[in-house]
Amino acid sequence: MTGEYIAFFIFALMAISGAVLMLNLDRVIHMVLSIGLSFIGVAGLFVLLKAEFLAFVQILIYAGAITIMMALGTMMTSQHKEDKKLKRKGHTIFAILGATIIGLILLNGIRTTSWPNEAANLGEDNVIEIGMAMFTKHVIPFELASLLLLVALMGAIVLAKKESDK
Amino acid sequence: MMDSIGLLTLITFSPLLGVLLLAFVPSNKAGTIKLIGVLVSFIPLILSFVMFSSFDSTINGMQFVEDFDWIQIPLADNAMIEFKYSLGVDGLSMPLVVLSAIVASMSAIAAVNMIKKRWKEYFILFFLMQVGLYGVFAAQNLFLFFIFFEITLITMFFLVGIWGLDKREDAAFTFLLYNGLGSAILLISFVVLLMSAGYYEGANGTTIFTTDIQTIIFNLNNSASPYELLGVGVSDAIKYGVFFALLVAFGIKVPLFPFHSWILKVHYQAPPPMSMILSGVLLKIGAYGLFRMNYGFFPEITETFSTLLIILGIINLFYGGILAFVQEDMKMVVVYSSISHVGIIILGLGAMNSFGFQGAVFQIVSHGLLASLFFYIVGVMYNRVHTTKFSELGGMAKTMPFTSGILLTGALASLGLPGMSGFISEFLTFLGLFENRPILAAISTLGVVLTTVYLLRSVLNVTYGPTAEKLTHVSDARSVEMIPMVVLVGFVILVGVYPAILSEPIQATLQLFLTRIGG
Amino acid sequence: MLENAWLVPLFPLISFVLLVAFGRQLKEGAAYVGIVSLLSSFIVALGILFERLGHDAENYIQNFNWLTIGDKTLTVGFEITPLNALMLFVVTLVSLMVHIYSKGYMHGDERFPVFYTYLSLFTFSMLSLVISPNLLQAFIFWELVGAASFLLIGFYYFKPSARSAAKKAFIVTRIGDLGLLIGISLLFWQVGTFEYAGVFEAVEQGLVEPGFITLTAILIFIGAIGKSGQFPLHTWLPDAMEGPTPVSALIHAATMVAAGVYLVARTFPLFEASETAMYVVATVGGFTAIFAASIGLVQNDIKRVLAYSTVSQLGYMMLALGSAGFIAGVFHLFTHAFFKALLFLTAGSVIHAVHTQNIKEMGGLGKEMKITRAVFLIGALAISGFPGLAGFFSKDLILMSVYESGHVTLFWMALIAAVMTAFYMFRLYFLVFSGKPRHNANVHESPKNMTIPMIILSLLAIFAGYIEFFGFGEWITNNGVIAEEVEGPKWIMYLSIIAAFGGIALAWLMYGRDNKVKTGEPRGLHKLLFNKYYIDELYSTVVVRPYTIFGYVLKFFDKYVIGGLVQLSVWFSKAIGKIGSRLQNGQVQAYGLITIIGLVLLLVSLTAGRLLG
Amino acid sequence: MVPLNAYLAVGAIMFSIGMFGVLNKKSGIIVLLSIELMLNAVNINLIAFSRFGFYGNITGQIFTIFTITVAAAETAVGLAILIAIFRNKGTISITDLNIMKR
Repeated sequence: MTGEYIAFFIFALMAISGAVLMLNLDRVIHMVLSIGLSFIGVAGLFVLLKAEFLAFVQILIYAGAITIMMALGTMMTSQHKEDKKLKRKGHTIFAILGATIIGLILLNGIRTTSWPNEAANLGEDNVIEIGMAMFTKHVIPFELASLLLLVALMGAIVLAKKESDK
Repeated sequence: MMDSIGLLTLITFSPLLGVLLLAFVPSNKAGTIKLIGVLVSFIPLILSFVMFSSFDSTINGMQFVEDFDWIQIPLADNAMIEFKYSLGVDGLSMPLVVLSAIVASMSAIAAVNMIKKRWKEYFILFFLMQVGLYGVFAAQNLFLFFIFFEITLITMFFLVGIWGLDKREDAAFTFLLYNGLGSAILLISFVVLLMSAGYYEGANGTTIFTTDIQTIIFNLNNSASPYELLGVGVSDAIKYGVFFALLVAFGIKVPLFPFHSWILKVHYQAPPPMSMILSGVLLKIGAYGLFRMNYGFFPEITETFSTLLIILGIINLFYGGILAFVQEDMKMVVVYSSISHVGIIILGLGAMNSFGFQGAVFQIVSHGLLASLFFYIVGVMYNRVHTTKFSELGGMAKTMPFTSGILLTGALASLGLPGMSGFISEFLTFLGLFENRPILAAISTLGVVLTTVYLLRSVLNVTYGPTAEKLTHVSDARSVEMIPMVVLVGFVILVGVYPAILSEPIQATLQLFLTRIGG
Repeated sequence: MLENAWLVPLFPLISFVLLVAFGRQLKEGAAYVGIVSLLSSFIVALGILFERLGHDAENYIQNFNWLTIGDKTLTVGFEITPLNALMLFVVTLVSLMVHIYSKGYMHGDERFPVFYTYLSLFTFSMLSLVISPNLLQAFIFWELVGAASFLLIGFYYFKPSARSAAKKAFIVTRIGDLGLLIGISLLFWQVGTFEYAGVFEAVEQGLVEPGFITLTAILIFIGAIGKSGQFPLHTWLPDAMEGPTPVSALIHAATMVAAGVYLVARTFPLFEASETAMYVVATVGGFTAIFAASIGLVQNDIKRVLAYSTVSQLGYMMLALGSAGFIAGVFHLFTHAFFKALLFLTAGSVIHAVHTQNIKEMGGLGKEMKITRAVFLIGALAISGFPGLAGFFSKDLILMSVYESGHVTLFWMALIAAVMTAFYMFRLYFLVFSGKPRHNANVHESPKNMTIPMIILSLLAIFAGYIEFFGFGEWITNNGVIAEEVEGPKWIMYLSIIAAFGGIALAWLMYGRDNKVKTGEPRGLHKLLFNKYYIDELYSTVVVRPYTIFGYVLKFFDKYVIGGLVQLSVWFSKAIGKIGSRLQNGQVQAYGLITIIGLVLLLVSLTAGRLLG
Repeated sequence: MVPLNAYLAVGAIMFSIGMFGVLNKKSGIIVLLSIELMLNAVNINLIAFSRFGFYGNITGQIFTIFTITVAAAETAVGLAILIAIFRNKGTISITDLNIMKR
């Protein structure tokens, strides 16, 4: 089982390092690219968790669509470099402290809880399982989600549209 | 348990009918709005008279009880918190509901002439405040009490802050600051009471936490309860702590020295109809709370500290009386006289016998009527000459004989002239005090002289003497303006001549309070 | 008839209510409402008096429950004893006379109906006070007569002097009332009732400690001091002359001020049980008698002279009561009511004619005002103790009682006071009616509705004294008061006659003979007397000014100390608020950060035990 | 088999980093990205529990799909808002957006 560990280690490293890079890079476009790395790492983790379908979705939507969109957004708002002039020392320290402590609390919670060790059997082909569940049990949320997407689409268009007629 | 909606719910929520009606009236139709404002205010008045007439004065407990499940919060397997919608009145709260209804309806009439803008908002807030007023006295559950208490506070904040005089915002915030502090202390006390004494055993052995007043009284006054829930029993420390917390919370409302400075600003700046409500009823919530909670929950502690109460009462009586003497403004005199007069309520409560208690309730009612009468008359004056300073007033009896006559009558009633309500309350209070504490009583009777001195000085300054320039061309009160004066004076005289009308319904309840103190 | 005694105060009450409601419409017709109601009362009172005069007549008492507090019941009711019946008669009669007289005197006043309203209120209260069977009810109407008196003193509301006089009267009597209130409250808790009968019974059976009796008796006497204008609370009564003159006649001469004496007489068994209390009453009365008389010697205001005379005469009554002379005190109360009311009415008649109250601006009025002069002379002779007139008998009786009780000093004081009385009355008479006119008013006799009451009263001032020979003493004491008929040595009578004549002669020597009016500032003793021993000034410096200063100090305290504390707390909350508002910088991320920190703190505090443990 | 702990730990770390980004980054775009990061961390948890949880079943994955949907919608709208703001104010720096104060 060492192979799985190695794979996990690599993907986890990708995910976390992508995230860390995003925080520390200078140019906005680099940040966007680094988070793409993080998304791919997460997708790898999904594969390890036997959620292949979601891994594809992750790559398609996050690593593909969202990253590209962000990149485009960066260009449209001509954000090349992050503004470093403004120093907010206290704010940053507190943010670091807050985030760290939350992380530590979560980690501590994870460490001290005794989790079940068995893997659930989710079927050989979990696309079928997902499809079955999605269109029987969760059909209403599914429809609502499509509605949400439509609304978001329209909203985004309205918001981003140039107000030429005024 | 009653299943239908009872009289008290009707009284409490009938003002909402006014809100509903007003919602359909355009805000520029002042006449219609005022008409609705006055007429709807009379519904609770009529209903409260119905309640008064069907009140059974032989019962010492609650009447017109309504008890519905409302909010239940399950805690763990075996416990839950329960807030019930329970209303009821006994001999103590019934007169206060009636008093509130009288003062509120008179205040509505007063508002017709004294409120000059945004009538729709005014009356909507006014109706909401009435809900709070009636609810506070009828609530039999601390949680419900607190909600109604807060309703009066918030609506009053806006009513003072929008329709007051020049410095209204300042006054409104002062009001909110003090009373907010009081409410916070009150809330903490209530929570402590809930956690330490508010529980009973429900069906299936579940422990039910409740803020029901009767349950808390039962638990607090029955020795060593088997429960030590959440590690908090009813220790003496808690009892004393809550006692003093409640004393401070209600002391701010009453107001006791040194928490009195808010009413100086607020009463001065509030629109006259609201001053009527404030001094007539809202301050009485403090006295009512002291009686209902401090005496109800902690009879023994109260008895221990009765001397303290008497001294507080004397301080209020004298402090207000002396300060009223040196004021140069009629309105301030009335405000300080309020401080002075609530001292008598506290004295009556401190007397610890039925004369004292009766005196306290009489004083609550009497001062409620008289204080609102005074503020109303001062408002009528202010409406005409736009000042209340002595230096610019005088000789009002010439141009406004009716108003002056009523003012003089009110002053005489207030300084305890027999035949009017002030005498009964002062006499009973002092008589009660004389039973056990003759020396303190003798000291406190000096307050009567102080009252006489400042009231005569101020009232005669306004009404007698050469007619002031500003008053030479004013007209006397119109018939609409006369109604509140006549009605309030009428009740003052009624209570003064036939005090049994008030003493009989409250007798049994006060006896119950006394029995608790006696052991 | 006795069971209908409640009708007596009822008529004035009805009149009061009617006049409150319709006074404005009735205008001067209001007088008829008042007069008719008073006439009805008078007739009933007369009936009661005659019925009570019968030898087998019993005291009548009836009570109704008024208020039940705990296990105690307070009652109201009425009682008819000889004393009550007599007082009912006096009050209704004098009040009726004053009602009739006022119709002329007050004619043309724009507040004519209001005057009658107040008069009715006063009469109602006074009559109810008289028939009260218990101390509580007495106290209630005691206060009400005070209020009515206050209203009537301040009747000319536009005069600042009337305003302050009214205020003073109310406040000073209130101080006395305080004593009464404390007294009856203490008594109530000691004997458990307000009823006179119950109190006397308890006292008689020795249920009350002697010291306690003295205390309560003196406290009740303080009430009487306030009402009857005894020293040191006498200052209000002369000032009360600011009221219309008929009011002075009714309230501040004949009836209300006598209420103090009446109260002491009514609670006489209580006083009798304590030697100290009796001594206090006698001393205060005796001192007041001579003290007020001495001030009266030099005053220039006709009404004020009469006022000080009233104070002095009331002191006489107190002296009599304090010397165990119950009969003498009540007798003098009875006679004094007539001649003092008479004197005031004549004074009113004079003032009505010359429109001034200063006797130095009068003189020679006897020519035009024959009736007034005649009745004034009768009144003056009666009060001076001229043999054969009413005052002679009662004053004689008082002197005898005082002598019998053994207070020698008081006896001589009373005698000197008698000389003074005669002197100042005739000083008035000579300065007002004889000599040359020192005024330029067009004087004419008062109308009939003013002179007729004066004539009636003058007849009573002549003949009222003779009831002494018809078993008055025996009758008035049959309510259980133990006070024996006084039989003093004959020389006292001669002495009092000499005193009266001495005073009159002295007045004639100084004022009647050459009828000159001294001008210039008073000096020495005269100045002291003229300024009323500076009592008002003393009170002003000792009581009023310190109180005002204290008030301002307290105002300062309230504004700066209490207000300062409030400001401090406001500043404190503002400071906290500023810190808070610095966090509200509009930065979304700052808000988010605060939220997170809050969450962290919450989590840590909630899980601290688990994390550490 | 990699234990559940490990996945959860990765999720927790990513979540914390994302949170820090939200709180501290000045560019609106990066803040949006950080939010995505946090959502991803949550997704990891959901899927991990779907496999190893007390009652492991497919619902976790379904939930993730919905999360992704919402995230996508959010990104779209968020970007649109940022563009609108940029057009009006010429900047998308979060620190300049303090109209809440006024």
